[in-house]
Amino acid sequence: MMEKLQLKIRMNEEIAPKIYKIIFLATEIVKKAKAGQFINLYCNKGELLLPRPISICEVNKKTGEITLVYAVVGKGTEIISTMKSGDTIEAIGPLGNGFSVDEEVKQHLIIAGGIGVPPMVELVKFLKGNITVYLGFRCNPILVETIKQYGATVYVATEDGSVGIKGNVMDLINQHNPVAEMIYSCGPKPMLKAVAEWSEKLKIPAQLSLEERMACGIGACLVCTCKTKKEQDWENKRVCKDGPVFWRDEVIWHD
Amino acid sequence: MMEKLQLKIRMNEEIAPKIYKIIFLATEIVKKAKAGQFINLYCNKGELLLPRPISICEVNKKTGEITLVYAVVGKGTEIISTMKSGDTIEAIGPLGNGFSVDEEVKQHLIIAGGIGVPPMVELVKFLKGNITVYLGFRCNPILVETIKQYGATVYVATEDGSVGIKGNVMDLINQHNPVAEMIYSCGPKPMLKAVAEWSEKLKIPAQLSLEERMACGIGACLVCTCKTKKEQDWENKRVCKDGPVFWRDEVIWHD
Amino acid sequence: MTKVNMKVNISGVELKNPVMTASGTFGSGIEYGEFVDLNRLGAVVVKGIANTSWKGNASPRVAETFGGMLNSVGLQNPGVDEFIQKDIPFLRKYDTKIIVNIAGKTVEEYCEVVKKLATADIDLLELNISCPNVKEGGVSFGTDAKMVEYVTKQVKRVSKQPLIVKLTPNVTDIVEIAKGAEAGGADGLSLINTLLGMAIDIHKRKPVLANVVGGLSGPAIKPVAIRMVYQVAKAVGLPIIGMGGIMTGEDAIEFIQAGATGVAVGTANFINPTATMDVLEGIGKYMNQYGVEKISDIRGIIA
Amino acid sequence: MTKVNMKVNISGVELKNPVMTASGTFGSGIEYGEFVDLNRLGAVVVKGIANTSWKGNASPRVAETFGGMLNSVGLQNPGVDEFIQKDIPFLRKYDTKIIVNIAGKTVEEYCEVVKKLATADIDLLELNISCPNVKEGGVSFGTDAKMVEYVTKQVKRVSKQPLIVKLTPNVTDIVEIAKGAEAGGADGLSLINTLLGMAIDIHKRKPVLANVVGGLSGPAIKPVAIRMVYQVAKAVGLPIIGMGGIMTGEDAIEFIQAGATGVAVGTANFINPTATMDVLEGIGKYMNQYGVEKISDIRGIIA
Ligand SMILES: Cc1cc2nc3c(=O)[nH]c(=O)nc-3n(C[C@H](O)[C@H](O)[C@H](O)COP(=O)(O)OP(=O)(O)OC[C@H]3O[C@@H](n4cnc5c(N)ncnc54)[C@H](O)[C@@H]3O)c2cc1C
Ligand SMILES: Cc1cc2nc3c(=O)[nH]c(=O)nc-3n(C[C@H](O)[C@H](O)[C@H](O)COP(=O)(O)OP(=O)(O)OC[C@H]3O[C@@H](n4cnc5c(N)ncnc54)[C@H](O)[C@@H]3O)c2cc1C
Ligand SMILES: Cc1cc2nc3c(=O)[nH]c(=O)nc-3n(C[C@H](O)[C@H](O)[C@H](O)COP(=O)(O)O)c2cc1C
Ligand SMILES: Cc1cc2nc3c(=O)[nH]c(=O)nc-3n(C[C@H](O)[C@H](O)[C@H](O)COP(=O)(O)O)c2cc1C
Ligand code: FES
Ligand code: FES
Repeated sequence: MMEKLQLKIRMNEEIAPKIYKIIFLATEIVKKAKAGQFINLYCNKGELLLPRPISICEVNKKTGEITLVYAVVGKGTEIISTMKSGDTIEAIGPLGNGFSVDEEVKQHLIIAGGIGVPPMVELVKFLKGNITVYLGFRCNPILVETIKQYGATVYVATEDGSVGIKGNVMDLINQHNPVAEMIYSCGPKPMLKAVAEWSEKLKIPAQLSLEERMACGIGACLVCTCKTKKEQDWENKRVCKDGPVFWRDEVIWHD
Repeated sequence: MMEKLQLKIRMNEEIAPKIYKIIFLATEIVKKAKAGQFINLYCNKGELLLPRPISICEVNKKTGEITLVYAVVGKGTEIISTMKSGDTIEAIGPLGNGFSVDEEVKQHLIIAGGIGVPPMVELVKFLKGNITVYLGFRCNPILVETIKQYGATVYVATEDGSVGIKGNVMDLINQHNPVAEMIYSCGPKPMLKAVAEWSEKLKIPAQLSLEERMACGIGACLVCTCKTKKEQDWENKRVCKDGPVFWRDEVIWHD
Repeated sequence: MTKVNMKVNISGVELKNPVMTASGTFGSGIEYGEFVDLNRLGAVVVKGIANTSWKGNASPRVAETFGGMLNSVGLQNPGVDEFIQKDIPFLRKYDTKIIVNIAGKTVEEYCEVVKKLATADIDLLELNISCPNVKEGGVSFGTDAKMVEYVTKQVKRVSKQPLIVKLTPNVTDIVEIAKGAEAGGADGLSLINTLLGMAIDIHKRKPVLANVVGGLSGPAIKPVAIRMVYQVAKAVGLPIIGMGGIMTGEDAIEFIQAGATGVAVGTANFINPTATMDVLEGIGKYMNQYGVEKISDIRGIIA
Repeated sequence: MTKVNMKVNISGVELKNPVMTASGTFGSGIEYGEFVDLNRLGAVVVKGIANTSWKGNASPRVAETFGGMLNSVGLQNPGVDEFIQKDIPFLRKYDTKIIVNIAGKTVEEYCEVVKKLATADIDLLELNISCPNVKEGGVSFGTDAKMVEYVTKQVKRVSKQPLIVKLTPNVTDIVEIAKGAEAGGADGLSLINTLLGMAIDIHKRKPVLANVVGGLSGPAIKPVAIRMVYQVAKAVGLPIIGMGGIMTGEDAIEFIQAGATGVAVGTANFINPTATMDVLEGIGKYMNQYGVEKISDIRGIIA
């Protein structure tokens, strides 16, 4: 059984313009959480009904704490950003499937952009072997040091060229021509699509974490679908329950 | 011009079961406020749109503070009751007409019941001469000492007989057979109706403070009406703007 | 903030900006004049006016609901004569357009009000066809396209100012109703009026409203209003005044992108007495942010 | 809390309590089974099922609105065969009634589903007549009383379980529609389905929903739902399942006092995964507080 949890906030701080890091005590979630899964945060503001899905950035099995990193983009995240250490936030989770980690794979390539970077932190912790990470940002990079700290080699691209190369993750890829046995990616749709095309050409298996507007977050309402292949045909799968992580081969791109 | 004010709460305390006293700094309101007027408090909770009208209990011209006393009866007052000293509450006011005070009158009779008692505190301060006050409550009397302190003679009735006589304000009246040149009354409708009948029989002029569900609170929307006499006919007057205080002779009782 | 051009033209009348007040929520402007500078409004739409004074319904006339409210004022008004005498001179002191909302229980009553307003110093007429048609068993005029066409045509024949017809959303097909108004000669449309709703006090075991049912307004109904404005704008060529739950400039922009020429602020006034000004400023902010030079550049931009 | 009798009878089927799930918001129960004990529900109403699998609409399919949400799922479902094979055995493990919501684009499609369900182990059928009728240009079956009577009659002829007809609120006169269903032989009515609405992303200048319009649900629509349940309960003798914005036991009591026999919880599940249980407990609390012995003592108590 699962329940709606009341989580005590330990920290909620702006780590870059409009980007917040929130830490709360969530032993029930920490026990089960996997990289690539997400949790539903409730805004607790009358007129905003739906929960906000936010990826798990880091779990700390020892302290029972969980870290999320979120961008303030609208009313819900705005409200969450005003919550203070000591306040309680309602949540359910962990939700979704998460990344699958294959112990045999030794050469990992992570490609993430913007607010798609946070889930990669927890992932890096669980990968064994060589980990190369390409991160793209509009301007202010986040979590670069954290990811390096877990032993990955990190390259950064920014659109304004303020940090790393000027450009996006595809420019990094074209520059480095990386080799890899497995790709993990999360970020804006155009980036994921480019990663999918590139990895397909190179025949490297890729796991892509998708985003879609949600209601229930647990697979019951069918509002969060993504087109996927099915034999000769296609079907709509649920991003919240069958995803958010999909194999590149499954996904049919549309807009 | 008036504006929506952001008022700093100085105190918000439970003074009797489910009855709160709130004090805030409101120099703009204090300057203009009169006994019997009310202010509109906004709950600042998304789905609760309408302001809550609450009578002015006391104004302090020196400190610029205003005191209200309110009962927690629903969602809005519930939320207001959770606000703390230092928090800000939105409000407009003062609204409505208030009691008219005639300097010639020397024998005043105040009859109030339950949550109709608070506006009488500020009134007592402005009356000159003899002031007799009858207060009725279900069980826990409020503001009795405060009113006494301003020089009025106060009698209390409680339905459970725990304080004062067992009964209601009409029982007090029947017991005391008071004389008066002017009556001021506020409380539940059945009480106001009884006061109206009694005062009419004795031909004592009476000012009755009515309550009605409101939206704008300033006279624009016409949802808060009360039936009043008009020559051979009747008309609907606005409790918020033409009232809340009406002369007994104006009011047509209905339910 | 650079100055943006907010002028809009509604049925031949130029408004300095698209922001108006929704009928019945702003009295005749006097009360809210304490909070806002009426000169800054595109237009003041006054409360519904009938041929004679109406007493309206019994109290309580209001119920708060989740994100909205119900009202059952029942079109209380002092009658057109008193309105002409008292309210027009007050409003004319301000540099804003005057739109008079018209109530009636029969086609004849509507026409009588309009005739009396023919020589009055007002800019536009807004015909409220949500009123119950007493000759047809109390069913609202606005629920039948043929009836809408008929009443519009009759009123149009006696009206001197351009005629906007205000539609009720309590219909199966709003487009058909809008076309009825167009066929009747309407110069513009207002939508939406309130949705019919009800609330029960479960403790007292009776309806909250003395009138049992009432009109639902406020942000709760905005999605229905946007949908109807969008559908009607696609199907009918008339200028539209959009309303229903507008609280902010962003809400107003949503209506404009759906196809509205003007926007009216109703229930939001009760929640925030300067709502009209906030909406006006919010529109300006959006136009500045996106470099929108004139409102018509984004009007009905949704495919 | 003393134990209260919450049993209700819907069209001949006895439910242990009036609380059910609203179709489409609870899948077939598996997912929410992680949060609530399905044995405690009066009934599970499953998502709409068609004769073959439907893919539904493009994403995004959801938009949050003030106090509500829009959805445009478009009745994605695996088809009746897979439903019978997978979902019924799962649900039958629980001590709760199974109500199957039926979708179709033609009368024949509706009938095909119902025929296939004839031998299935389910308790009640709920016919969703808000679906677009492809033979009539895509207008919803539920907007014309004659069509409602016809489709109800046809489905009734082939149905083995009692038939509840679920009405759309997007109509001028809900009573007339309800009477159509009654004339067609419906054993009960569900109301309301979602209100047609729309939301625009003013920054992207396009509708939030890929499908442009969608169905509005949640507490925002409760006053419309209460009004319709009240009107229909007064005019028609059939048992009613009331829904639209139920979040708490008090909301459910409001529907029951308006005349509903059962109540369904939809959007509230998304806001609070144990909403059904909270509603159930809230009803019990009210009954205890006021000494209501059985639900029928307060059903339709509003004059
Ligand atoms: C599986 C998943 C994981 C995510 N992880 C993160 C993360 O780690 N950090 C982060 O900053 N953001 C993440 N997002 C995006 C995040 O959910 C949205 O930014 C957030 O919901 C916006 O809420 P709002 O109220 O501020 O915005 P509004 O625009 O006011 O929200 C309105 C509605 O749209 C939905 N919505 C708006 N933007 C998005 C979006 N991009 N994706 C999904 N729903 C959206 C909201 O949930 C809400 O229902 C994730 C989304 C998904 C689906
Ligand atoms: C002129 C005036 C002066 C008042 N002065 C006081 C006072 O000094 N102290 C005090 O405790 N109460 C006073 N009241 C009553 C007070 O306004 C209500 O108790 C309060 O609005 C209830 O809000 P709620 O959200 O807790 O209740 P809910 O029942 O949840 O409110 C729902 C809606 O109904 C309205 N409402 C509910 N009860 C009343 C009521 N009795 N009168 C008017 N509207 C109501 C609310 O404003 C709101 O719009 C006064 C009312 C008026 C009209
Ligand atoms: C208290 C009140 C009174 C109203 N009176 C009228 C009226 O007299 N004539 C009319 O056409 N509409 C009337 N309306 C409807 C509004 O003008 C508007 O169409 C509706 O409330 C939707 O807008 P909103 O959500 O911004 O309030 C009234 C609405 C309210 C809330
Ligand atoms: C995501 C979603 C999917 C729905 N799918 C169906 C459906 O398949 N069949 C149906 O009859 N109603 C469907 N509905 C309507 C609900 O059953 C219900 O009538 C409506 O949402 C009002 O109730 P609520 O406000 O409690 O959600 C759906 C509603 C939502 C929100
Ligand atoms: S959000 Fe409900 S199924 Fe994915
Ligand atoms: S509350 Fe609007 S006129 Fe009194």
